[in-house]
Amino acid sequence: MIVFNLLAGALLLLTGFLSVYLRNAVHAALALAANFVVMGTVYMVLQARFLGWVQIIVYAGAIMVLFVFVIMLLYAAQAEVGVDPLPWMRRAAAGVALAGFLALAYAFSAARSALGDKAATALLQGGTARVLGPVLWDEWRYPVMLVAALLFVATVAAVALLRPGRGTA
Amino acid sequence: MSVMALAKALGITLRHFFSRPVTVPYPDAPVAIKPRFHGRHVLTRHPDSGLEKCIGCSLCAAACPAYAIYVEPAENDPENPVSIGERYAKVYEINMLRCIFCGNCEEACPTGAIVLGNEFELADYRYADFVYTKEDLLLDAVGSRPQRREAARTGKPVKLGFEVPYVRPELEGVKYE
Amino acid sequence: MDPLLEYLNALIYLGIAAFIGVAMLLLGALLGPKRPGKTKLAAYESGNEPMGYIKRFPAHFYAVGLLFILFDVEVAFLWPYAVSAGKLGLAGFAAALLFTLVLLLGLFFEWRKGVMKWDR
Amino acid sequence: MGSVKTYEEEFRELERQGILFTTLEKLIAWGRSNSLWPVTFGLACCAIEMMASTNARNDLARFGSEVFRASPRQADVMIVAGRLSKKMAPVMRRVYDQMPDPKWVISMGACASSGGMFNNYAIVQSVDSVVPVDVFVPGCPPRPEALIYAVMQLQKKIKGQAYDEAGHRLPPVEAWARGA
Amino acid sequence: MIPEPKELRTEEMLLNMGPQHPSTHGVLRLVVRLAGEEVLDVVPHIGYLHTGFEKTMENRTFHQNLTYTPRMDYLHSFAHDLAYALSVEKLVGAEVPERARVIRVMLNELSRIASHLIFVATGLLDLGAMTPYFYAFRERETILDLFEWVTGQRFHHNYIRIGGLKEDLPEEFPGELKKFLDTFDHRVDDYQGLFVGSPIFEGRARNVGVIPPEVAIAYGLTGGSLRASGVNYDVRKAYPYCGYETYDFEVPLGERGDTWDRMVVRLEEMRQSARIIRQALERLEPGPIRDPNPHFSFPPKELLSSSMEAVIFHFKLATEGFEVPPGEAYVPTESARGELGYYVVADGGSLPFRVKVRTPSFFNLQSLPEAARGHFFQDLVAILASFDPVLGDVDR
Amino acid sequence: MSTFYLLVSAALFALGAYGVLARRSAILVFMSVELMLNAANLALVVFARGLGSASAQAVALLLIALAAAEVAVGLALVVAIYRTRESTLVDDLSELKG
Amino acid sequence: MIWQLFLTAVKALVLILALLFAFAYITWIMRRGLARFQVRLGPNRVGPFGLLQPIADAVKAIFKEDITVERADRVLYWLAPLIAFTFALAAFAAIPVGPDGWVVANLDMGVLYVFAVSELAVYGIFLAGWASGSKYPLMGGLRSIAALVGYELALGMAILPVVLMTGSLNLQDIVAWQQKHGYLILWQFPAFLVYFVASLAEMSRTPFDFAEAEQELVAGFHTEYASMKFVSFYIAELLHWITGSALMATLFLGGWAAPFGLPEVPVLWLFLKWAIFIFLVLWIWASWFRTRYDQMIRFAWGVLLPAATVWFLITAYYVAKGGAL
Amino acid sequence: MRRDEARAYALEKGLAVREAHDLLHIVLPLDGLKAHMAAFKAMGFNYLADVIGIDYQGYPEETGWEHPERFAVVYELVSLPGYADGDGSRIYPRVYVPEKRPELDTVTDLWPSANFPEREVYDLFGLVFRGHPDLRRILMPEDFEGHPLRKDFPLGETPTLFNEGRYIDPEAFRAGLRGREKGLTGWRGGRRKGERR
Ligand code: SF4
Ligand code: SF4
Ligand code: SF4
Repeated sequence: MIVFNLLAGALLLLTGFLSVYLRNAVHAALALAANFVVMGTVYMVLQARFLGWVQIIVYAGAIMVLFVFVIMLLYAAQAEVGVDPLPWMRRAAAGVALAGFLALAYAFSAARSALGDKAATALLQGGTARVLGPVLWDEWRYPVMLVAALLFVATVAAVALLRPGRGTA
Repeated sequence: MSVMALAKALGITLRHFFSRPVTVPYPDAPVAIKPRFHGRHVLTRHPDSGLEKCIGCSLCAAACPAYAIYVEPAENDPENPVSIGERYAKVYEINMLRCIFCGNCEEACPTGAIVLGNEFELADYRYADFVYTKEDLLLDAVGSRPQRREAARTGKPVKLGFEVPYVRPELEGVKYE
Repeated sequence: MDPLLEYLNALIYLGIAAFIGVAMLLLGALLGPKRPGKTKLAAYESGNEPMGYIKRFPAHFYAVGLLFILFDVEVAFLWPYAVSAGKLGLAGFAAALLFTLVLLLGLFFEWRKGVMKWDR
Repeated sequence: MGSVKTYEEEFRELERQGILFTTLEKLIAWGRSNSLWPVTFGLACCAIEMMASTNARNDLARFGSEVFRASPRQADVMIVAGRLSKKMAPVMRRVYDQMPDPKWVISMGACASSGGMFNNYAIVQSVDSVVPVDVFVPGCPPRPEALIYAVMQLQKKIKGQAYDEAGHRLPPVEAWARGA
Repeated sequence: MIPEPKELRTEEMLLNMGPQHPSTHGVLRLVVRLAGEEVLDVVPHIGYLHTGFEKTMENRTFHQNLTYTPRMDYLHSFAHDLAYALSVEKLVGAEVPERARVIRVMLNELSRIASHLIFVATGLLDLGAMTPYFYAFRERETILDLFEWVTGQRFHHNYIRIGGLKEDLPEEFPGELKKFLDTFDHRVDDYQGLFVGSPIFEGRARNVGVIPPEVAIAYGLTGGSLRASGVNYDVRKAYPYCGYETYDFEVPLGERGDTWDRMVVRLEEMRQSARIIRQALERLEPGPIRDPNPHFSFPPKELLSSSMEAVIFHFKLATEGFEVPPGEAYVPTESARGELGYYVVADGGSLPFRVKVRTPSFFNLQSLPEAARGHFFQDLVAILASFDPVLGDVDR
Repeated sequence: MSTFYLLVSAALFALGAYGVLARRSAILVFMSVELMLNAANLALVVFARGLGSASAQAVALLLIALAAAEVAVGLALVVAIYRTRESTLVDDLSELKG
Repeated sequence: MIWQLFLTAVKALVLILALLFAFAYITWIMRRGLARFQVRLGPNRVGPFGLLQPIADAVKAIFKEDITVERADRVLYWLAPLIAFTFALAAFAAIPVGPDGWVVANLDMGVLYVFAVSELAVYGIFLAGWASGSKYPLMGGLRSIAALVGYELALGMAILPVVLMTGSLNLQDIVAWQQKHGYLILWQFPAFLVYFVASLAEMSRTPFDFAEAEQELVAGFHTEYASMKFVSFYIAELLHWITGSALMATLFLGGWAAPFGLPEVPVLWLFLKWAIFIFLVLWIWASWFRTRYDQMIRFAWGVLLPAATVWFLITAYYVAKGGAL
Repeated sequence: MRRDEARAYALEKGLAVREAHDLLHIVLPLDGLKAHMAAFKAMGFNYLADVIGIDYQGYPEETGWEHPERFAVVYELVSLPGYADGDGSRIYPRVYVPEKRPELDTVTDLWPSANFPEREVYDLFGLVFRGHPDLRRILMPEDFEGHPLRKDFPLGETPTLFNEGRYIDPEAFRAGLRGREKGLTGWRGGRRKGERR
């Protein structure tokens, strides 16, 4: 378990780093996809198995495929677009990121006392679909409806933005 | 309606699935070639005297659109004639790679000496090995050069990939064992 | 037994599969002859010199691709419903019905908008 | 190419020592000879007979060669079927170059092998001057069985059982012998 | 590197399709301008099979040239033999006996069927169906067997002679042919069942590559492709030769001029050809098969041992060939691809002064850009196949 | 274990933030945003585990849905802008305003 | 624990080898089978009935030169076949071939696993197309995405009713359910139809094999691949067929469960049912045409998806009413 | 019949007309080519079946066919039967092109189908069609020199090889056959030594 956790954590960080570091957009996107897959497995380990699968299916499977796809459409053979801006910008960004990290780490460590490692995992029963089903479709019924509405709006928006049928371009 | 068409296509293929394959297992079973097939040339002999029919007149060479035939005539020794005419072909060579098996030579030959035979298994490795000389063409030579070469090496008889279920008068005397 | 163990099994399986894959590729790469050449390594284009690079590749279906994400999420929401539909009863069904109908509406809308029409 | 000895080098060495065709070599030769995937390189009339050799009647597939690969990358043998014009010759050379080694060439038909009846300004007189040819097939067009025979001849050659008229054993891959 | 926005402005790409490509039917090279998968333009580049026929034929005798003609259109090879022979016969004024004419029609139609079979085979293969290829080739193989009976060659026949035919039909032939015809109709039904009506085929072929009749004529389209556009032009009806006017057959026409029509028209033509062959079989009366004029016909072999005159003619024909009076002649004929004709210029010698072949594929190819523009790349292949080009016919 | 993943989550979030700031191409910025969202989700899942609350997981699921909608619209936006501007660089986008 | 893992590893190895073996012989079956549809013989000269043909092919491929084209994106060019190969093998891990224990990973959400894997597998093809740096492969790769966009939703929507009926995402449970209540193909015929059609697309078999349409794209996404890399793709391609068929047998034909009360034999029944689908796909392959990719997407979204959704709602109503068995 | 119409038109314009072997040849002047062709088109010859280049160099004089210039371009015009009011007439207008200035007007604007054949004539004979939209070599490689169908372009034959260095040089061989000089066969007409049975 420990081994897995360390490995997964390292992989997450590595792929995350690669995804913001690599200059080739397709490579970066792939790193991100790998990140998502690993994240999915981590979810599974963290008693959220269904969520893990959704993470893999939706994020790695659908969203990232589409990302890669759009990148390829836009840059085709020359995906070297992830060029970094001026060095000071980069340095500033790194600074901001570091500050954010420290702040978050502090916040999390504060919240940690509320959790405890051996917390109520039994309640979750691994977070399978069967567990989530009633929660989602009973307790959270209205938010789910909202999501449906949101997805619909997104559909409309995406279609409106793309204005399909406007020729090939 | 249109789904029916798809189903019909499935039906047709299925029917064929259960019909017998039409494949001829060629190297195992001989090919039945037709009497007029244009295969490797044969220089025939006169059936009675055993003399060569070719009189070295070069008409075949002249008629050949690919200029694949080379004939060099020589006078027959009257005592011991090679051919039935006054002259005979001292050199008779066909460049099999050039030849297009059109049959013009056969048509042009006044004596019926050159006949397009049945051998089609002529594939070989070297360009130079494709100039068939008189020995390769005269009717006692069976098979193609590579076939006879292999037969000589292995000691087995030449295995021809075709069968001749009919009589070809112009090829009289040619034996396919 | 912890069901997670089965996940470990799957992982092991994947690991072995990947290992075999790597082994196969390496085998192929190492054992074959090596005679690279400029033309051999050039892109294949029906026997011609490749002409130019591809700059941008318009594909007509990216609109559909984007919608694909949305519907994929929809399906993701339906899995939990599907396993517990019996438990949820008709009330749950009503929710699912509404959920699905909204999305079917979306589908209908985009169809009307001609997302699927790329012919001239 | 580094310290890893490629098969080809090994092969050459073995050939030099005259102990070619150990068990492994035999296995390789067997595999190669029985899985000759042709690249589609139909040029003219002969191509039709090449197609006919894959058809139901003759079925080149029986020899494991029916997988006509359109991409030269996945093919082992190029059947040059038809007349090669001078305009086409560079294209053909390119396709040949793009095939991975080991590769073989069958020159099918009179035109490909020698120019045949088209002895003129437009046609390359023998494909052999463009790429090393392993097997020539005379005929115009060679009937499908003749092509099948040629494939069998090629198999013999790959297995190292081929001799020319002068009695020399021929190298299994012409291109290696010629350094093309 | 940041790609310059200006550089990116273009979304088009040029793609070489061919000369070595599985579905260009030989060595056609199409430079396709694509936006994604949409074909903006197609430029055919031909000449990859240029064989120098016309020049070479100027250096062979009229007789030897009969071996060159079939090699242009290697699918419907008999049509080329015939067209060439017709032109030369016009120049030398040969009288072709009736039996020879019937046999010519018969074999010509047989050859047409063989050609259309390949069309069906490869056309459907290009649409992704593998099986019709094998079925069609099976029938074609039977036809080639029939030709082997008659001519000894599978498709480069060298069977027509100026003034007639080389030799008579073998005795077995009519029976074999009848046997073939009897099964053939069912086979055509099979092909039809494999694609006509299939929704996938409809989707791929209907309204794809439409050529309206005006465009077709402006770009010189002939043959089945033209008839698919609804123009009723068949040389066999319009300028009958070899007695086609006496045969009872229909010219199938299309309505829209799309890929679908072009495919189906040819399928129907096969049936009509079979019909013609049946009629020809019935007319097969014994008789001479060659104009006995010794000026251009080889004397029968039997005569050689008895008649000195025959020997002299024979020698002259074999070496020098026969002389053709000066003049220029052209006889249009209908090959499987369209109007085919040989414009033969003779200068009085035994070699033609100039032979110009009006090959249908060469002209048909010009309509390809018109038909393919705006369609998907995937359809381009189908459209090209539906024109049934033969590259030997295009490049000569 | 929770702590570890919380730290990882924080780090990923920071990486995402870096990416958002440092990348110029709109698509890559977008990807970095996704990374941040995921980092947040990871934290949520850790908390859900700690609290034993399936509801938290439900929230995470809803978040994923939100993210998907966002990506769909966002990518559509990028593509649409690309069409008119023929560029995906953020700097060029800012020109739009001015 | 260790013993467990070892057992898994052995099982996994056996399964993978079996799959590779199946691949080898599926090429043979494919060639012979197609040949029979086309009234010819197919490979029959290498070994008895041509049974050694796949081995000859393998030997040849291994000793063939491996090419890395110049314009390729080297990393991805190597990664792509690996991804394709691994994910093609992956799906089978969750398919039970017999009762308990006869499965490498009896995942509680096996259906999702299969679903995820089938999505991820596209990466391999797609990247191969892109990494080759050449036009034909790129087009092939993009078409694979087009296919994904088309079939994946229909696939998901068609499994949902199955899950509704059985109330489980576990494939073993689904089989057990069918053992008890009869095959799902009887209960869920519309879902089966949609699933079958979508599967054809997933396996990129005939009506939807445009991603590697030889007539248009030379060899599609793997035009630039030679030697074992090409073989990896080839394996992946055919494994999709193998796995897809096995999955259909499991989901709709009762998997390893013996029909008609015949004795249980672990692998046998699944194999036989699997063979039915293999044949079916082959048959369609031999009979139909290739669609255009836009037509396929339109068909999937316009016909398959709505149909599956409606059927899902019907089933859901039935189950919600308490009709579940 | 449009053919008669065309004949009448030609006679009226004073163009040379010749009918032989069923073909109606009309000789057009090089300058007025376009105008005459347009007139034919207006007459209803809606279909251009072919553009034929001929190099008359070496054409024997005594044949009665005069060819004022070295090159000729023959057009084959058809009033296509089966379309509109086509009646199937065919005419063969031709124009002679001098060797020194091998240029003539294109007819691609009248009949788009002239595109390929004109390119072919350009390629093989070197006649330049003024106003052609895309006059490039079509059959020969772009970098090919010369125009192969001109009579002075050699056929480029290579000898056929036989054993021991024997060969047939087609050119000489042919010459020998035609009896103009002694070739390989030595046959110069007349009777040969015959066969004896
Ligand atoms: S068959 Fe034809 S090509 Fe061959 S030698 Fe005879 S005449 Fe020449
Ligand atoms: S084969 Fe016949 S034509 Fe040729 S030289 Fe001999 S006799 Fe004369
Ligand atoms: S050898 Fe004959 S059949 Fe083959 S391409 Fe040449 S002319 Fe055609």
